[in-house]
Amino acid sequence: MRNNDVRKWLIQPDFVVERDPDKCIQCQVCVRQCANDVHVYDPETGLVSSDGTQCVGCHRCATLCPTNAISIRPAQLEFRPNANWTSSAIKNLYKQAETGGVLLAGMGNDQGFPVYWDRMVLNASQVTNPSIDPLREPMELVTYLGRKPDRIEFSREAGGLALTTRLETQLELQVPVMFSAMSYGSISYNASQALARAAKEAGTFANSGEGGLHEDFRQYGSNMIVQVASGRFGVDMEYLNVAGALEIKIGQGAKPGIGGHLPGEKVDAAISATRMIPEGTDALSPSPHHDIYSIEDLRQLIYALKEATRYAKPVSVKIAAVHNVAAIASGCVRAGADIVAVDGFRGGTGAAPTMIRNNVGIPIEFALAAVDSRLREEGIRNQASIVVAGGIRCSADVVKAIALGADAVYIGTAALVAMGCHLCQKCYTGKCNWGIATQDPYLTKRLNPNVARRRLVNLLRAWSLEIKEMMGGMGLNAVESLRGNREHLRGVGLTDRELRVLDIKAAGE
Amino acid sequence: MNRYPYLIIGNSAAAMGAIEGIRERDSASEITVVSREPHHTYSRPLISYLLAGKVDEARMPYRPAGYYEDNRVRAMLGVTATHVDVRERAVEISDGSTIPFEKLLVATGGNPIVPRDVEGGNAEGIFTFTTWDDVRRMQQFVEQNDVASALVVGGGLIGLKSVEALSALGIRATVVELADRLMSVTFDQTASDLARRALDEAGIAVRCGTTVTRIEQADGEVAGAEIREGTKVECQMVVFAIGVSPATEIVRGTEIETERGILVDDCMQTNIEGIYAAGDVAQAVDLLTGEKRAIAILPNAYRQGSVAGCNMAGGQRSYEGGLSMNAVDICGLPTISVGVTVPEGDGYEVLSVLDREQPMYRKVVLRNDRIVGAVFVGEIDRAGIVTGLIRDKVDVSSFKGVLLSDDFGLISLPAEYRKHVVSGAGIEV
Amino acid sequence: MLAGSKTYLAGIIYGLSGFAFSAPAGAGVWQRRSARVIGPNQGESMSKVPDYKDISGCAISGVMSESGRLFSGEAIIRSIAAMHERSNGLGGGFAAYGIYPEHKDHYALHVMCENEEAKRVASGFIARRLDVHHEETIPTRPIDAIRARPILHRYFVSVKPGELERNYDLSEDDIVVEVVMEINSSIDDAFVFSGGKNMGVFKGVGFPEDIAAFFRLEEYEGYIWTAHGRFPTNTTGWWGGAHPFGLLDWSVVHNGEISSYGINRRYLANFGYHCTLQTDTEVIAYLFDLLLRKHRLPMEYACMAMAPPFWSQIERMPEDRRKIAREIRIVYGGALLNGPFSVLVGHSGGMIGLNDRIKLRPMTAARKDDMLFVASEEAAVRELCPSPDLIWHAEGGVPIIGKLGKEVSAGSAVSADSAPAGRAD
Amino acid sequence: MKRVVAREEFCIGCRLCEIHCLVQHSKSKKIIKAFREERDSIVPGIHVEEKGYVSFALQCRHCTDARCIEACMTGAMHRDPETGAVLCDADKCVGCWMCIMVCFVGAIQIGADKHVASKCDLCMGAETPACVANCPNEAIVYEDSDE
Repeated sequence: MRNNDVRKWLIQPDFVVERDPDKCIQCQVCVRQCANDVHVYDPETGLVSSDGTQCVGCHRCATLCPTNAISIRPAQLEFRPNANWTSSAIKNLYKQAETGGVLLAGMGNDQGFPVYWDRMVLNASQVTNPSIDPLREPMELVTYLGRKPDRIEFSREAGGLALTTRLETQLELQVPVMFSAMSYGSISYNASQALARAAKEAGTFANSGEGGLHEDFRQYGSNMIVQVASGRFGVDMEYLNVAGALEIKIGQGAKPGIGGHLPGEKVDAAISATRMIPEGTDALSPSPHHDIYSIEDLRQLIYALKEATRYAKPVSVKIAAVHNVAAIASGCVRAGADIVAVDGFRGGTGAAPTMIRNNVGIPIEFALAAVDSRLREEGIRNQASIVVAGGIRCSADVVKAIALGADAVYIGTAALVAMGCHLCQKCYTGKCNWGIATQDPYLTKRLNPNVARRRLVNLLRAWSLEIKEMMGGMGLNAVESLRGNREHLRGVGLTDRELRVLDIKAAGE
Repeated sequence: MNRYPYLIIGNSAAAMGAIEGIRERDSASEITVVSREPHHTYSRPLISYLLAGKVDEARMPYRPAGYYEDNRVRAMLGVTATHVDVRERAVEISDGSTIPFEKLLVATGGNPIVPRDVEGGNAEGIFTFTTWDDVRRMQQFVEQNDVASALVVGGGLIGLKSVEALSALGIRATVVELADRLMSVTFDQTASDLARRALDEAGIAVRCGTTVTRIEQADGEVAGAEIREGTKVECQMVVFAIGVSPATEIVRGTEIETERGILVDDCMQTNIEGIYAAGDVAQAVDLLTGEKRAIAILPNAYRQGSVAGCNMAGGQRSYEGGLSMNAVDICGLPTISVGVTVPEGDGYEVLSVLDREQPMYRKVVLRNDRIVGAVFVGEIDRAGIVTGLIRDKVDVSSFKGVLLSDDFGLISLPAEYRKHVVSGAGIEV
Repeated sequence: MLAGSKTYLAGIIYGLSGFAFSAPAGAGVWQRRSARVIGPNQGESMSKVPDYKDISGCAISGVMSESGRLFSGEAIIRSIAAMHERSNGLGGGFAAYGIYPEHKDHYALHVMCENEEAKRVASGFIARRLDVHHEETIPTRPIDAIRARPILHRYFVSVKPGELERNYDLSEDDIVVEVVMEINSSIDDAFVFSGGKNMGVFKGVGFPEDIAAFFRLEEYEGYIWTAHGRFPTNTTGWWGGAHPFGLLDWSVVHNGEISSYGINRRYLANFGYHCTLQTDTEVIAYLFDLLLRKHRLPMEYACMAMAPPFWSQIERMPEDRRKIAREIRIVYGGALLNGPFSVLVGHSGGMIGLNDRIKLRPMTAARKDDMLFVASEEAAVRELCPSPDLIWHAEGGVPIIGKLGKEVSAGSAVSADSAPAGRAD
Repeated sequence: MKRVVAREEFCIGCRLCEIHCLVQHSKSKKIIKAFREERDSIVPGIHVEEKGYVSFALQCRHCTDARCIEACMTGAMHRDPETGAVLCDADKCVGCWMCIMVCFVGAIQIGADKHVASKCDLCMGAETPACVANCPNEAIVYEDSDE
């Protein structure tokens, strides 16, 4: 038997790989591209054949096939229809009976929960209020993240008025979209580099994740947010001071309450040096920070980090969207967080226990509405910026998030998809055929960071243009006028209760 | 006196190299070419293909028609330069006039060697094989005479190509070689055996370790030949292809230093300022030994001419040294041999692989972990990489083991050298 | 800490949604009501998310003597009447400063009541909470065009000395606002629509010139007059909903639509302001109050917060100014008024005209001698001043500031320079 | 001049360059037809070398100082005066293999017919050579590299 995900007794393959013999030219591109050995060339017959047993549906072969000879379909073998015992439920049972282990999954929650972004619609101007054409008029997306005072004060001096308010360091974003925390280790060197370079080029921020910051990426530090997580990987004074901002990772939307685990086989020399752990050892992040068992402990860590960076770096606290997220966020702000990052239950991950990924946490839309409203009720909304993550798929989602009250969003999965990810959800196997979530040198070089960087920058550019168009339609020419402006949102198909939590009107109201 | 700024004696690869070398720096001054052959510059190695009928005369030119005009070259064709007057800085030509020059290049090439002591060597039907006119003479002879078989004396490059050409004309050919193997300068015994088999399959008889001792005549024409051990070979024509010697007669008796050929420095200049030599006539430095040696092969000729031309036009370019090498397709069997292939003396290491069936033969000769020679027979596609390693004197100790493997390629080389070759040396960044 | 202070809770302006919704449907036309078309579904649940948009085209005009010279209301009436076509008869109003010199130290509460009972209750309440130095019916004259009308009464009041002692954390202004809020929120059918010192708001349903005639404004003399003619597109209009809106001595007349209303309202909530009227004009008044009175920003910077320069313009500013502008944008992003508007804000110290930053609504200004004129249309200025010293179109985001006893601000001087030469006759 | 530059750190060894080179130099220029009918009669001018996880696509460097041109006895190997590309004129080439002998990159092959040398022709002046246009990872780029 081969290692990993091998075909087990009782388990049927997920996909059928079909090869159109009229189109296949036996060029073997598919053979060379599949890390799962689905395609095989037989030198005796001179023919390529496929066996879908190992196929993960990543589409690498089909995408590169020069004649489009390959199609990949869900396996036709169906269980007797059963609304309760779905095929995935049954297959999971087979797997667990076989292995006795925890089910693992990559990427975010893929279950059929409602997507609330899709139940909110945006406004546009008609007649009484001119829409603004972003191609002809300025349209401002510049966003500043960080703690802001309630007011600005002046003192009268001989020469006139002098500013006495000293603004704390703010992160300047040319577009209110940042790249989520994805550690070097969970993703490849090339992917990390592409994210960092794209952030710099687009005038936004990438997040190191909890795996430290590779020496080569320190040059992008001014466009990096570096994480301090429960494992404290790669944290030292240089790491903290090279970054634009720091982020204490309390939780992650894909697996609230769970730590991380980078298997030792991925900890090569470079990752070992970056994470500051011995080569080949598992990198284990504990579930909680063992020095944070309560809010006052968080305050201590926040101020320890501020002290370490001479109060020159904003400190973000990233939390997973859980039931009482508003109160937690409020606590974080009062503990000194300059940015609160909230990660919804659709947030991605390299690996999470399937049960947790699919069942823990709440939708980011509700979490955001609750947090923004709560901070305003408490009169502390100015004191911290809100960044949301977890399932932002398009520019309209960004606009809706900002209208609900976010200062900016993090995109993780969307960024990976821009780089080529096909959401096969097998990140945890280390055999990412797209060269993203892998450390295998044969696979990592498939991601040319120059290409990936350009694609990420393009994505942000495209989204910026779309955001500007949508804002212009609403008659707004500065993103701060969209932020928290829920009057521009209407709900469709939402219950009164949901409308109330989101604090938006129903369409037609 | 009106001196010719550039005077070139010769009209082949070295001369073309010189013209092109001069023209890179000086597009104005006239260049004068003097050639004893009446032809537009033509490809000398093509004569065997011409004889074999594989190419027609239209394909003979080495450079296109109009080349002289385009490059402002005054071509004096069919004119023999007889002597270089070093003191007057002028060249005497066959009609008695002289051409004064500012810069002179002697690129007179080589003269075919004909043994003087062969009995019957004055018969009709004995040829050498180095010029277009040789082909015409042979064609004429073959047309006018009933030539059923021929003897080629010399199993080197010219010998093999001529025997192949004769064979292609339907003439049963025999080749005799004094040495114990074909291509004795660059082939080892194994390569020779493989070549011999290819010739055999083409119906060409090969006798090594012997040479012609007597040519029989009938009515003044060749009627057969006797080789050393007394064996008689039936033939109606004989081709002497036992090598060329540098055509140095033009400088004989002058202050210009010669050994076998005209001695030149690494600028291709003779001991006389402003007088250069290049090509088969020149004796330039050997890349591997550092000694001066005449290596009569076309790639060296062109490069030497090009270096000379550059320097004649006031440039600064030096010749890195010649490398003895040959590529020859022997009756469909491609072969490449470079440098020292049959080492003599200590300190050499020889690696080889052989598959007689294919046939495929690869061999490299190393000295001090540097490749100094190589032979490729059958599969030659990656031979140039080895030539490069020889030329660049690369330490191959780290990849010696894969030099002869089937998938040997640039990928087998150390990354640094590989990148230098792929993105550096090739495009001279 | 402003948050949580009891002062600026609901109903700081003279109107309260809770009160409005408790009024019976079909009440008198002057009554407070939702700005949306009243229908059978006007129930509890819908009241929670009131429409804010006062979708309307409008005319505004203002005249000021910077030297404080008093002049009759006749001028502003002519000016606003010149823009008759910009109104549709569903609302008109005026604010006048300097009109009560004999009561200048007392707050002048203008109260509208639907019936005598309401007036009796309101009068009693005022008398209990405040010292009433004088009260009278607001003089009016019958006008054909004005059919339904409330009882209109005014009180000249001051805070009882004991009140200040009992509420040590409140100013006199705060207490007056609190009293007004209580009347508006808890006394049925009574509504205080003006409450500053030595100034008054006069407004109602009708064309502005009819409202002026009704209130006999030509008989008053003031040093600042602002006027508003309303063109609502989706409401029957009500007396209290007409412009100007007043808060203490702030008055706001506004033409436009604030697309950023949703965030401006929530931003103000952060500071304890709870917008309850169904109009975006309300946020403008609150923002002026917040930025000028509470945050003590200089007028120029308060205006910059509301209509800030673009980042690209900030980049080009001299360093000192760039730093200030940058901080203002970062800190006061929620105060940015986005969308088309022209607004005239009056206060006892002067008058401010402000356009949105890309000037999507018209506003023309002119100066002659000590007079400052600002109006939606040049015609309305020329009506009063055929040959101004300077006349110019206000630039987006550049405030026109009239200060009592001062020169016209630097901001408008810049604009004057850029005015076409032919206009400066 | 513009040259094709290989970036081995991004070569994924898919050999799409070879495939598209073959198609480009086929008569039909249609991939399936080219592979069905001409696969054995075309030697791609680009060749992927692979060893372990390292691979790169190799083709003629179109050297400024081209030894193959010097070594060519027939003048078949020449430089295109317009594009600067080193081209082999199949009508002139007689298959002596001198060019192969001197090409230290190993970028010239014996053609499929065994009689003439075969090499990259930069798609005869195309704006982007087929190999570059079809490389999925930009591991070969066509860029100005004048020294």
